[in-house]
Amino acid sequence: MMVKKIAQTLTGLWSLVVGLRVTGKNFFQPQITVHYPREKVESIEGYRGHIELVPKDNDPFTARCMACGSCARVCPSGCITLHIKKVTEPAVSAKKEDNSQKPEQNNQKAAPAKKTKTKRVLEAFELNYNYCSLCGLCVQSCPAGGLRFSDNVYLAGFSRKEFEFDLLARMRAQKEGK
Amino acid sequence: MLDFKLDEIEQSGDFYTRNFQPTPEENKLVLNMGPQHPSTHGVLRIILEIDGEYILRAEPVLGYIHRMQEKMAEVKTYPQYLPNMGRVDYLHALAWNWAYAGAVEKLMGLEVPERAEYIRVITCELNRINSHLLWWGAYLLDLGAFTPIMYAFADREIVMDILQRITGSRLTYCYYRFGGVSADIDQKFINDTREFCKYMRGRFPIYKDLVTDNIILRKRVEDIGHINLETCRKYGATGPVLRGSGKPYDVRRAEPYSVYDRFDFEIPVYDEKDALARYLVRMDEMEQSLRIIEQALDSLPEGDYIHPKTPKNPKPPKGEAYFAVEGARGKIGVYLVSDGSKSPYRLKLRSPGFSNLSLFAEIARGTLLADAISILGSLDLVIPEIDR
Amino acid sequence: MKNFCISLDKLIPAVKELDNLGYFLEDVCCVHVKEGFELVYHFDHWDNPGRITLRTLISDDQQAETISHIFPGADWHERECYDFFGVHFKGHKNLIPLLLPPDLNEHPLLKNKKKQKELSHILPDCECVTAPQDEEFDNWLNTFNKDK
Amino acid sequence: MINLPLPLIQILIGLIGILAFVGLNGLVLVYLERKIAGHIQRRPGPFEVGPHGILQPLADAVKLVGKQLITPKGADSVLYWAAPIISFAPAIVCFLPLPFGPKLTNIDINVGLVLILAFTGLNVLALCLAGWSSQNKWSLLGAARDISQSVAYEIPLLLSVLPIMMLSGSLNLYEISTSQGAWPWQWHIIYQPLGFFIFFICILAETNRAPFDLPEAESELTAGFHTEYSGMGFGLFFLAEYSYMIVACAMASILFLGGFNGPIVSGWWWFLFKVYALLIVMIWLRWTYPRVRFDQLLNICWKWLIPLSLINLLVTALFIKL
Repeated sequence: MMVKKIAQTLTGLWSLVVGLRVTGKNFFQPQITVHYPREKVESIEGYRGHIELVPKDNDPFTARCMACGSCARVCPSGCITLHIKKVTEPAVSAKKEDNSQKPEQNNQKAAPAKKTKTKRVLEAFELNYNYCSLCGLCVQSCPAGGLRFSDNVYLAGFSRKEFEFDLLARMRAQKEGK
Repeated sequence: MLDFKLDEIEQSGDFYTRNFQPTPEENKLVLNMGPQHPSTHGVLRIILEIDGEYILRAEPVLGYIHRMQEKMAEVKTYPQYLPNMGRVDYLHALAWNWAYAGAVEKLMGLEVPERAEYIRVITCELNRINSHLLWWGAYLLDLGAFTPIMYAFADREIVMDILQRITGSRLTYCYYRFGGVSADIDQKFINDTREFCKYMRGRFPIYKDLVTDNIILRKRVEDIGHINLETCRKYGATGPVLRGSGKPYDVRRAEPYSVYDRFDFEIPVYDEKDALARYLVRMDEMEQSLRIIEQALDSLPEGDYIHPKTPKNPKPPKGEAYFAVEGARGKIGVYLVSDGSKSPYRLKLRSPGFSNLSLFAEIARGTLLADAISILGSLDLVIPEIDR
Repeated sequence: MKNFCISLDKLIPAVKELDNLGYFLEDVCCVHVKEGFELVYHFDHWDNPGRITLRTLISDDQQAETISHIFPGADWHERECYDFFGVHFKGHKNLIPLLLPPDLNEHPLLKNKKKQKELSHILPDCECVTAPQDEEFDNWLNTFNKDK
Repeated sequence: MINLPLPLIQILIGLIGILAFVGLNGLVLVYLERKIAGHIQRRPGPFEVGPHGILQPLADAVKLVGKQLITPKGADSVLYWAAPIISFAPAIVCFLPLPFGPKLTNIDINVGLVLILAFTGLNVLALCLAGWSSQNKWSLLGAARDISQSVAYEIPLLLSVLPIMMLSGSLNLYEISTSQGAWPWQWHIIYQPLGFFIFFICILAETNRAPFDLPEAESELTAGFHTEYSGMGFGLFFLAEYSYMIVACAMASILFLGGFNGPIVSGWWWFLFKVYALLIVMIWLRWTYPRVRFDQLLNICWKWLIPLSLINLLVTALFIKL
């Protein structure tokens, strides 16, 4: 009984030495921390930042987005607002800018039924990133494949205003910058 | 029935303190542990009545981060509610993802492609390892050891990197969709995961040397917080708490969902019923998860990662469905009632932590303050999951 | 998976029977419908899994029976129901707000008249809830005992 | 010019020197503690202020001094603010009789050992006052823990020091130092390994270091007796804790490790080296082990350390007589 107790105590004390050995070994091992401003994480592959618009293949200044609004509808937090201009253009003839921006006119679609069709043109794509939970439902719901995640890891700002983007303007600015 | 008046609340103290029914003993101290206390893991509050350092009565007070998740479900469409699930239990987000997606799929009769099921199993188990690792670190922090949590974080980081590549998030995942997952996995993911499995196996001996075998830790968790099976049953405790009490009940085996019936894994069980048993169950579970992951990677089938005909705006037929999965903390259940519209009529989230915590009051009686913290930690609480 | 629709009087005996059989309580859930509140109790068993669902219907002004003296785990679930729906549980020892602030006089999960649906709208085979069939549970119990 | 007696001037100069020493050592120890903790946990520790974060303790000190001093509602303000001073002041006195080097002793009194043991005992009073006057239940629990812990561990501490007194035949710390030779096999630790072991555990408990940091157990009692203290109130407790650590390690090195005696050239450098080696071990222990429970702590003391140190004392006495 007594011997057993002493043996237990000794193994217990030995376990303390083993613990010290583990921490001691780790003391001399290289650090894991990445010293952020001086060095950066090597691979950010797969990082998904806020969404951005995908330009058309043939025209980098136009978005693939066809302004259907399904992303705005599916968004759980209501981060997305689409500003859409409705343009009426003749169905057959060449492109001719019709300046009729008033929606009332477009609504009377019964009258010029077959000759013109109403086209929805994206004016601005507002994203309020403050409320975004990055679920990716908008990207998935887009029928035109017009949305993707950006890889903007180092996004930071001083006010909420800085996280309200117009993605269309951002896309164009990026293209011009390149 | 209710014997309080609202205007009394303003008068003195706090509603719950005044509602606390102390024991008739004398020379006692009523102590508020929390809502800001380092060992209550977030914002749990426990009203303690102590005699010296012995606890006479304990009463948890919940609701400090209650977010009314169930109401949110009723005002959102089915897919819109998906990201919420990652926020219910941020440590095992994918299990909650799965429980909700599974309930909707069950109601709609939607079939999930086999590849998607395998991906779900792999990612969910990776997430379980992550959850247990954090629990391990945080529990030792409760017991006064500072270093293990840093080692756990270093290992967690690897899993998070792996999961980030395919899910896009590091913590509050929203990866599962009705009928599959949101993105396919690639060869790099498979290689990384295999490498991680190998690496993690090499880490367990270090954990064992540093912590599990340590005499001080053993003395802190051995014979502490006995929960017998009857208590578990009466309170509906599940998960490692139940398995630490000697019952091999695991939803993955009891009501097999997805493809879990195809894998060969053990359910760790310990009969000691104390905090050490619960600790060891979780440590063993991590190894079993590695086994499942490796098997799933070996037999990963080709095919779709999401059902091609998943409706974008699902309207499940009227009816109800209950889908249970095994989370890191126990049985996660989602009870869904649909009236055929595009948002749920009623959604009930059965969180394992809620039931596990409710037995704390009973087992904490008569223990030391330090033991109560050890017990609380061994229950593995995630407060957002309990408060929902 | 077993579904039993029972009357409120039958609830306590039924829960007691399930307790004797070694079932554990998964949760207590409340659904607000036009007819009142549908209380759903989910039970499961460790050794022979298979969920038992007990349902009972109470009208808006009726009080439910507590089962917290049989399953202490139901204590918090019932308090949650009281929080969200304002359902009173007769005999509950500590029916105070659990998750919501104590000075909140609202029950957030109550549905307004417009949103309330009849039971037939949410459950395909709901007839039994409105007309409870207690015998069914007894029959099941008998066969269960016989099998053992 | 006022005619001051020489010893008083000596003590005054010594006190100023000690204050500077304590302040400097506090900074070094804070830095050391955080760096060692960092490296054990495989992170760099403080890194941004100064090269390799060397100025971090200074920045912390400036921050502590600049903070507002808050007296909690309902606290006994006199006792509340007296407590940190009562905690810190005796720590300074403890440095006076320490022989840093062969010719570096402030006051060479022949009861130096007793003086140190007596003054370190005062710390209990300070922590008790701090816990009681804070009007905080957690602080009170911390104070209650500290009293029983300190009182219990004083006994084996004294019992493990007694054999050294027998071996060297003196209470004078300088004489105890010189009674040991320069080489490790001439030190008292060779004759008293068990005594050293017990002494080391006791000073861990007396200075409230992990794994015996129960009075300030962060995860149990939030911060124990100093929960409510802000600014330099906390700062003084902090400094006192580190000063006591240095005193305790200095005692250990004088009593068991030969003090300033060392191979090749004896001097204060050997003394500092030994003190810091012991301090690093204390820090290493803190970042490795979980905390013991309160009853276990007392069990270790009453059931193991006191009997063992008594046996040790008896055996030593027997050997000396033979």
